[in-house]
Amino acid sequence: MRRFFAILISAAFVYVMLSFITTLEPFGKIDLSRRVSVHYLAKDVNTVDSRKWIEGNLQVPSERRIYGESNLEDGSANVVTSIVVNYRSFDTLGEVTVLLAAAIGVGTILRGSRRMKYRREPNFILKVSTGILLPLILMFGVYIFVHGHLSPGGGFPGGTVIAAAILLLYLSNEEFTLNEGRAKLLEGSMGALYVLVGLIGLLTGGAFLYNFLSTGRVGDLFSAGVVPVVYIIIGLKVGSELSGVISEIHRKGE
Amino acid sequence: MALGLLPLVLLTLSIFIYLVSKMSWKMGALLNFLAGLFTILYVFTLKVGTFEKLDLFGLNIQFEWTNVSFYFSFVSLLVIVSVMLFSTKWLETQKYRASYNMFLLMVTAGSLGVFMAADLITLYVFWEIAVLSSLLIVPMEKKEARKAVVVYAVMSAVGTYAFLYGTFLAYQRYGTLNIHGIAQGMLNDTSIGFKMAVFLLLSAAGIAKSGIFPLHIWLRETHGLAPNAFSSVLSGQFIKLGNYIFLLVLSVIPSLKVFSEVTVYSGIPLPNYILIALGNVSIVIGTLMAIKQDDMKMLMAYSSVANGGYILIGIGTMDPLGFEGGMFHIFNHAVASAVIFMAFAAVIYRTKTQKISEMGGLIHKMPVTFLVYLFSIISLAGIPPMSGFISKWMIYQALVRKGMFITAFLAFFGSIGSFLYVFRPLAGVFLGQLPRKYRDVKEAPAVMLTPMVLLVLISFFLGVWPFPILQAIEKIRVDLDVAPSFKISDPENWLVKGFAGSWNPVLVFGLFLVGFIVAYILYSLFPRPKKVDLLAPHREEGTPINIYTGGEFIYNPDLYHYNTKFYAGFERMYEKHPSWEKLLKMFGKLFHDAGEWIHSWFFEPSSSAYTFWVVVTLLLVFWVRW
Amino acid sequence: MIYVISILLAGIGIYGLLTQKNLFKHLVSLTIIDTAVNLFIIALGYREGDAPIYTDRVMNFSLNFVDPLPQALVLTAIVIGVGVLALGASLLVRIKEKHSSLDLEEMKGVKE
Amino acid sequence: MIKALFNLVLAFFLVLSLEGIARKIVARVQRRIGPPWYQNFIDVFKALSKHPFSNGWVFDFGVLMALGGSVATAMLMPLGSLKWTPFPNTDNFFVITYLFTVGALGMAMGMVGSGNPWASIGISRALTQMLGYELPFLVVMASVIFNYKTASIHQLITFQGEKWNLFSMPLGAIVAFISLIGMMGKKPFDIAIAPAEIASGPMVELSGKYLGLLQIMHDFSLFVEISLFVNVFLGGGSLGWFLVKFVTVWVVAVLISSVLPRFRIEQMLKFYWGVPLGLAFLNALFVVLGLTL
Amino acid sequence: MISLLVAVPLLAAFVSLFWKKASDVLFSLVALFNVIVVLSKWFPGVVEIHAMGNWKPPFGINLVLDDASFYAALIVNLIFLMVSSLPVETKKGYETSLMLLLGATNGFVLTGDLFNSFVFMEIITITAVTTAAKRENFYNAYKYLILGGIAGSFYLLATIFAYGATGSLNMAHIAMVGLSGSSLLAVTMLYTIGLGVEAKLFPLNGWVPGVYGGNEVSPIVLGTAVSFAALYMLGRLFGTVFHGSGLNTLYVLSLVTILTGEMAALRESRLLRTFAYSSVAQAGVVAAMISKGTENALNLAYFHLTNDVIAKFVIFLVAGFLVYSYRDLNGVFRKHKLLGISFSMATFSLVGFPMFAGFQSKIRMIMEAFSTKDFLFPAVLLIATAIEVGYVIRWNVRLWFEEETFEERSKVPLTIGFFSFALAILLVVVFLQPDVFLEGTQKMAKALLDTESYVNGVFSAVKGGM
Repeated sequence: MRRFFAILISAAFVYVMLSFITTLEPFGKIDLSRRVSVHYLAKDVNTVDSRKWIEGNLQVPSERRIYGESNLEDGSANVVTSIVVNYRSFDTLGEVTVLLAAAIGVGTILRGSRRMKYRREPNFILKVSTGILLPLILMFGVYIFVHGHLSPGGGFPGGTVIAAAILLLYLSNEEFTLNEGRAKLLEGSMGALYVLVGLIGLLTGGAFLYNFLSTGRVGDLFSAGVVPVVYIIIGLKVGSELSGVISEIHRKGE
Repeated sequence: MALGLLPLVLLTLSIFIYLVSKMSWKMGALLNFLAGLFTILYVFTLKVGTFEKLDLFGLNIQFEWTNVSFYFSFVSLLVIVSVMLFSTKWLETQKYRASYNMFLLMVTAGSLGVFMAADLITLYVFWEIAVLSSLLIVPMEKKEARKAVVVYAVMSAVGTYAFLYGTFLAYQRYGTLNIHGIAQGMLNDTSIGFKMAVFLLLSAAGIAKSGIFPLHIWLRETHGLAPNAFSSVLSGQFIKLGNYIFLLVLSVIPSLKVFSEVTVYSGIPLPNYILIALGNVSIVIGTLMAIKQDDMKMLMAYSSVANGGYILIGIGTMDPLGFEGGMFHIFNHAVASAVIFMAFAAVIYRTKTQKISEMGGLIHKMPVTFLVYLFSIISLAGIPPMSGFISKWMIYQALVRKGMFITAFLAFFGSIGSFLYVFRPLAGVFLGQLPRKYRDVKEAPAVMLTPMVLLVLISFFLGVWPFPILQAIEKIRVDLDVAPSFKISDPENWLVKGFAGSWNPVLVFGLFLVGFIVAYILYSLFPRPKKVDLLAPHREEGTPINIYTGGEFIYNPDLYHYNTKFYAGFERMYEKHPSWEKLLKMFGKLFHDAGEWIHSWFFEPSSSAYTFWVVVTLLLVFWVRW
Repeated sequence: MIYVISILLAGIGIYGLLTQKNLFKHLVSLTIIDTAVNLFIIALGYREGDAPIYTDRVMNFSLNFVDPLPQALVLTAIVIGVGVLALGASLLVRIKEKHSSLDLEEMKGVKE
Repeated sequence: MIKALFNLVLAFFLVLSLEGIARKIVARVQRRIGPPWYQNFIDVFKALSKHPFSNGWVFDFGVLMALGGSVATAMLMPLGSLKWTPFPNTDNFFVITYLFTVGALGMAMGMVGSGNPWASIGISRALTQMLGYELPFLVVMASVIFNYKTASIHQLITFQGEKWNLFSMPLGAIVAFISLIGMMGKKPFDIAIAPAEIASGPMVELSGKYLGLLQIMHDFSLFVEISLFVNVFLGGGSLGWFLVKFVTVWVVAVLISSVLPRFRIEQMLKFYWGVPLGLAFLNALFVVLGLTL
Repeated sequence: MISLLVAVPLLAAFVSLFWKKASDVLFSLVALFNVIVVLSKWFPGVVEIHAMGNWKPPFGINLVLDDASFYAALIVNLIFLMVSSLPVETKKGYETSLMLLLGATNGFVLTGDLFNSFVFMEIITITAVTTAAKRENFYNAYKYLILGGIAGSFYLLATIFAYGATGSLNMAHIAMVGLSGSSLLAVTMLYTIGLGVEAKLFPLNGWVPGVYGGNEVSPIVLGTAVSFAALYMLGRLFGTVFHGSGLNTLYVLSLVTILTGEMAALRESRLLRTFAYSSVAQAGVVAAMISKGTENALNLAYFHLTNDVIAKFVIFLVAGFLVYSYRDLNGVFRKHKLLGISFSMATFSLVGFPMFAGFQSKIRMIMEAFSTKDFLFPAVLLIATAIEVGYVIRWNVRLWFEEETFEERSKVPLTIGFFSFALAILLVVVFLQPDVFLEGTQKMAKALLDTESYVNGVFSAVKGGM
């Protein structure tokens, strides 16, 4: 009976939502020119007159070359990254904060609970292969967040990969424990650094999270101003944070 | 400014009183008394017709001092001041003396504010102040009162907020809060339904406060369980707030003119009739319930219900006699019930119980208390020569004149019934055999006796020479033009005139004297009696009282005092009466269960249920689209 | 099309939340809903065209890119989802300790 | 004032002798000889002269109050015409009725004050009975007063003129008479002083002059009640004519009561609140509709 | 400058991670700093924005400071200042979360971007859950988490629908373009659900009693600051962005909220939970007033909200202290006169007895409702008040007059006593001089309803705002 009603209700829910999606443009036929993203892509946010554009009496920016051009307003080849870390960097700060909040939550909630036990001894292969894989994984993670502004990827995936490495350590070695003090230190300092970068922007450019470095040539490793820096910070932070969470979940009881 | 200042000053003073009482409660009580005394004198100096607009608290507060305000303030203060004097001694039995003093003064201030308010918001403000302070006094002494006060709070809240709703309803339509303005608006208004709604909503406050039928149930417990001295304020003064509201809606808003289209019978419009009907029901319920109470304070509480009914009927007829009778009855009931409750307080002060069935024969120990009680019940039951008779006489005249026989019948029923219930404490508490456990009870202290005696004397005087107060009321009648030409008091010929025949209170009193003299002469002509010593068994064990009780001699007086189920024969006839109180209690329970249900359906359960509600809300919003 | 699928997914999540007695499954259902929403967002940004990355193959700005903004949003949304997940998991650990079960019927000391 | 005192004297002698006559009548009805008609005078004086017991001051006070109240009431009562009305300004019906209750209250207080449980029981019954008979009576009176727009007795008398209320509103008269019997405390409404059952209730403690005084009080009240009935329902006339009516009412009442058993208290209430009350309201209705014969 | 309101708490939070000892001090300092910053902007009157990274709206994220958001931020930060100066043991180990909460609430109040507000709402939820889990109140916290998660999804969906319809996430942009037809319906409905959870609308408020009743911190913070923020956002979205459409739903829901809340409070036998329910009811009152959508109504709504927040702060402060320091509450106020007096005053203000602030707002609300020919809301409000009288009196009587079982008196921390009493006095002051708040709320309401100047302000405001 309960299930029947559940199905009924979920079905009704689905129905309602379906009736809503008719209000959207059909799938895959979206018109970029009416969305803000078009200017992220065209990298002419500063030049366009937003009011005119909203009122719709403004031409769609003309086709022009971006790749390899230098000192555009945002130099990262990966537009998503440029949005995440530059145009909407504030969201990302919030996002980082969410992670922090969650980590702290996990910490405070799990304070004084028992250690989690594994059933069996980790076997030989796992131990050895960990030794081999660990550096590679770490390097891969670093690569991901260093090249975040050029290719898919970025701080969050990178950090996660690093955390995965830590998890691997935990799995392979019963005795291993992360030095939480250090982890916290790294985490905290990185977060603080992010905010500081923002504040420097505030001081130099008069706006919080202002991109105060030169943007360079699109497609180079050293380009896009603070974007890679921020991504590195985020990478480290996320890495340490998630490792912290992992170790929290494994924590010994005080 | 002097006018509006009075209640505010009293309010601020009350805090000061609190601090003083913290140091010495006697001091505080005395200051309270002095403040009250000062106020009652000050009230006389105020000039009728002074009107004030204060712009306090972001609302414009209007005060107006009319004859009505004077009359009501005077009555209230009379009661309150005597209670204050009473308290200076009685308070020693209390636990929260300082706050008692403070709140008592706040009650005074609030009531004064109510009586001198010219617009309904001001009235509401002070009303709430008075009610709130009373709410905080009631639970001070007895344990059971702590449940009772919640009922009281809710009941009066229902009334008050209905009143507020009516106020704003009127405001929205007539654009004014001033009572006269609203009266004007209602005169010009044509939609009868709207006017009725406003009328009934406004009178709801009065119904709740003066314990008229649908909202009367709080009186029993609240008056019965409140701190003993404060009960006399509650019944003697607080109910008058409700009567004041009735006065406003019935006569300040000229109900006869406003509702002239819906006149029902002998010139009385429908809304008045509704109120009168409620008054009737209250009389019946009050009387019947009072007769069967064993707790003397609760008994008097029900008698307040009945008397509230009288007042409502009297004013409701809007007949000159009825109106004046009702107004006068306000005074009489105030004084009488105040004295009675104070007498009870004195008795409880000595015996520590308020169950009639646990007492008896106290007349041998507290004769003065007995006498004041006796005279005030004579006044309450409406027997000459006390003032209570006059007001009842007027009300009967009015009813008979209007030919409202059912109402008249119920009024008669109430008045005869009042003989029954006022006699029950008299017999059970004061007369009869004195139980052994009270053999060393003493008379109440003089400080307590003084106010009672004074009030009784006033009532007695006004029973013999009612003209001063009658003229005061006549002024009010002229102001509110309720048949202003009609003359009732005729001091020149010492006559009180009804529409049908008149009578001469002085003469009646004279006849009394003659009767007593004749009786006394006869009495003293014949041989002196031998005293039967009713207290003999209290002195040494085993000595009987040599009175004839079906051949028995009394060794143990406790067994020979008839005070439980005094009217058993009559009570048996309505044992299984339907109880409105139970009904309302059931209603409260219903609310509680609804809360329970809401709790267990929406707040208690697991996250699944939450999800369920979220989705259901979405669907509702989607399909209903209010 | 993807819209419909994502919404169906959300419906499944709702269904799970409604029917399951196990708190952990509630958490899972919640993540399903999150995923559905993310999918929906992505779908909202999709169009035939290139990924919004300028490489040596795609050098010029034009209108036939996939809308990058939803992707950025999704990135954030995912991380938030992770946070909620972690917190929920840790809460569950403690609930299991305190009420000795995660099953609504077997939990002790919950009813007030 | 003189008239008032005359009232008292008349009441005293008239009613005492009438009571003696009543005893005679009852005896005859019950096939007995019965005492001489002046027996009651002897009783009263004997009682007064005896050596009494007093149960405390409230006992005395109660007796005084009772006697005083009834005396005061008796002095107010008109005797069938304005000529014989002591206080034309103050013969208001309500005044008289309520004044009348002072006596009752005083008696009740004194008797309960005696501390004897029988007395208390008797009083509680007496008060309940009052609740019974007063209501129909008051309703009838209300309708009468409403009809003549006056509550003063002598005006009522004059308004009746030749057409007595007995004929113009017979229902009312009947009801009032039934109530009158109750007022007089005669059978079947003598539950309050049921001699065999509660040792004649209120009277139980009375001895010597107290008994005497209360008998006198009883006489005065009888006088008031009957003459009230006569005045209101049997029109006016000269003093003699009034006395004739008085005696007839009395005799009829005695005759009726002498053949009836005693009601229990709730039977009594049920009775009064049944037919008489209904009739009283019917009467009131007729009056309102102007259907007086 | 305004960005600091968000940035500094976050910075402090990060720092406190590795500098545990200082965290308490940091919290107090941050709160103080924020209050100073806010005060330095006293009622700007104009719309002042801070474009993040100098990306002008609608492309970048921008914080908006107009009268409305200023007032909200003021209240929020003041509350947090008080919270921060509560005794250490009440918030031991939760300073970081509270700092994050402070930052997030500020961001939520100030932001001019829908998705950004979603992010901050999520932060609020997570930190709130963290605090709610204090004193092993895990199960209720968990339920709150799930419900918050669902609400978050709805909020996000609504945001996305708005994006799909207008191609932007910026409030000003959406307000300017204006949604229409079914898309408007969809967006408003989803937002009603999404915000309804934080704004405690029936029946989305199931979490409230469990969370507020669980420990002493969460009611103080969530019941006052966060609910203020949520209700502010309600006004902002429905007033400014959607031009007051989709309000009927809100009206109906809030009326139901009022009644259900009061009824549930009447049957409740635990102190904290009782007033949790009553805060539900009050939120309903405010929402109902908001849903009228006139300037006057909004003004009164936020006036009432302010009074309620103050009263609730006192109540939860005192109640939290008592509940966790005594086993049996009967007659406990005889031990704590001052606390008792302030508690009673706060509760009376809640009911709206004269001499206290609540009276002013309630009277005015009823008047306003009548003047707009709405006879239903006053009736509901008055009925609710009658019920309220019942339990308020019951609790006061119990806490003052019942026989106390002997427990030795536990010491009252200075700050608790001080704040409770000072705020109680403030309530009286507001009764005597309602303009204290009314002026502010007046400006706030005006700003909330004046879409035109909001849009203009956002699009032509001086960049930065340093």
